[in-house]
Amino acid sequence: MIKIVSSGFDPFQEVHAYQQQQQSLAGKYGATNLFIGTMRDLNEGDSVKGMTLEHYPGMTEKQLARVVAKAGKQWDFLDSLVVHRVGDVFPDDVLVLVAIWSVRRGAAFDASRFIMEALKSQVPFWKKEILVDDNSRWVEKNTDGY
Amino acid sequence: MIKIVSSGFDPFQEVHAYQQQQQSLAGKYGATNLFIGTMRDLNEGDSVKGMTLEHYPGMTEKQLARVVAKAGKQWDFLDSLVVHRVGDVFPDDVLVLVAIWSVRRGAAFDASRFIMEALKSQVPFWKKEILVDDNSRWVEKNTDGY
Amino acid sequence: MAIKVRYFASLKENLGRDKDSLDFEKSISVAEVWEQVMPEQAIPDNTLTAVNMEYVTLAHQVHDGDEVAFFPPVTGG
Amino acid sequence: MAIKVRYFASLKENLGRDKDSLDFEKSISVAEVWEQVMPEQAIPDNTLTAVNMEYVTLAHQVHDGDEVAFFPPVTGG
Repeated sequence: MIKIVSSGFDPFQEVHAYQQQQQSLAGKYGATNLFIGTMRDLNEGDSVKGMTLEHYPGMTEKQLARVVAKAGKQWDFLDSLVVHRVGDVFPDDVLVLVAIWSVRRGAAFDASRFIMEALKSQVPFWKKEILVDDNSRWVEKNTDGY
Repeated sequence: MIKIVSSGFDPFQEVHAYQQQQQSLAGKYGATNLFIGTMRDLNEGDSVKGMTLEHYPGMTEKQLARVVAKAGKQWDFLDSLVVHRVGDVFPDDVLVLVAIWSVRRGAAFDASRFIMEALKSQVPFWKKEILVDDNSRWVEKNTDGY
Repeated sequence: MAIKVRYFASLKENLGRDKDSLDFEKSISVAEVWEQVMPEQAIPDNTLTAVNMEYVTLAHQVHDGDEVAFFPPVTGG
Repeated sequence: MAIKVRYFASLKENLGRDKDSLDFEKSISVAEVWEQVMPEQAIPDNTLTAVNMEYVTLAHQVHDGDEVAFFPPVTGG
């Protein structure tokens, strides 16, 4: 499942609730990998007090679905959940959650990481940081995560 | 933190509670990776109805601490939590949780995976499966997760 | 033929608007769409281009009813 | 000199006991510990050996008060 949310969410509750709901998973998965991206209060040496996450509605969902489908062709997993926050966020807010359920651990690690990297380079979200002096700046580029 | 537990645990509650408690983490971590190992109801083609997890008390904790310390020398992370179940378990029970908090995502993925692989090859836990016909068998060897 | 053109993030801010409408007679490329809506400036380096929410190159031909988008490198996650 | 010897998992089940105590006069190796406690059978392939909860090789010398452990490949996680 793919969700774009405009208010705060608890990644652990999301995963727990989703897992409970997917009754066909019970007893079948041996591995779950979660990646959670959280807003820090410091970036590139500057204190950051808030951020706005812009996205391209429609294209975001379409590209996320493509990324998850690509992962599904490369690795054998049973289910996935991707949740991404948009709108105004503050330090310690969760920005993104990727969860993968699989039979064996390798696929869960690999698919989760692949989805995060692809999301960061291909899915139309943009971050604008608000610094403590109220100046704001666009984040120009995501770094490579490998 | 490293914990060996002899009764069921909810990995999401564990991580949430630990994270709340580590107040120095707030605003500082951008990445969290969780790996959760769960008991399946099928292994090597046979239906499994239960399992006993034996361990070597004392050595388990010592070797787990060493594994986490090794990961800490190779990757820069802020905190970690490892919880491993022992005793009698049933399908859908969580067996192991590894959680890593870091500034950047690469370290969280790498350290979490390293700890899982090292745990599975170096830390003295043993699994004995109880099949549906009540026969039991020791799991002989963990597979490589890469 | 009519198309919608959309801008996002820093590009939208720099241009001072988030969309344009464009009418044209023969099929044109995404690069030509930019030249029409933004004749006064070259397309910034690293600009990403999409048509109907799929990534395309600047050479991609645009058709009636298409939604063309220009935006800077993405920074989600 | 006195040491404790411990067995785990399938090895424990196959031997039918989980520990032994051993007294000896001069320093001996882990391999010799096995020979003393289990003279009737060779050490199974893949057996892991620890002294005082640290992995050691069969050549490791054992000292008074040590805890020596023999066990099969680990299968946790």
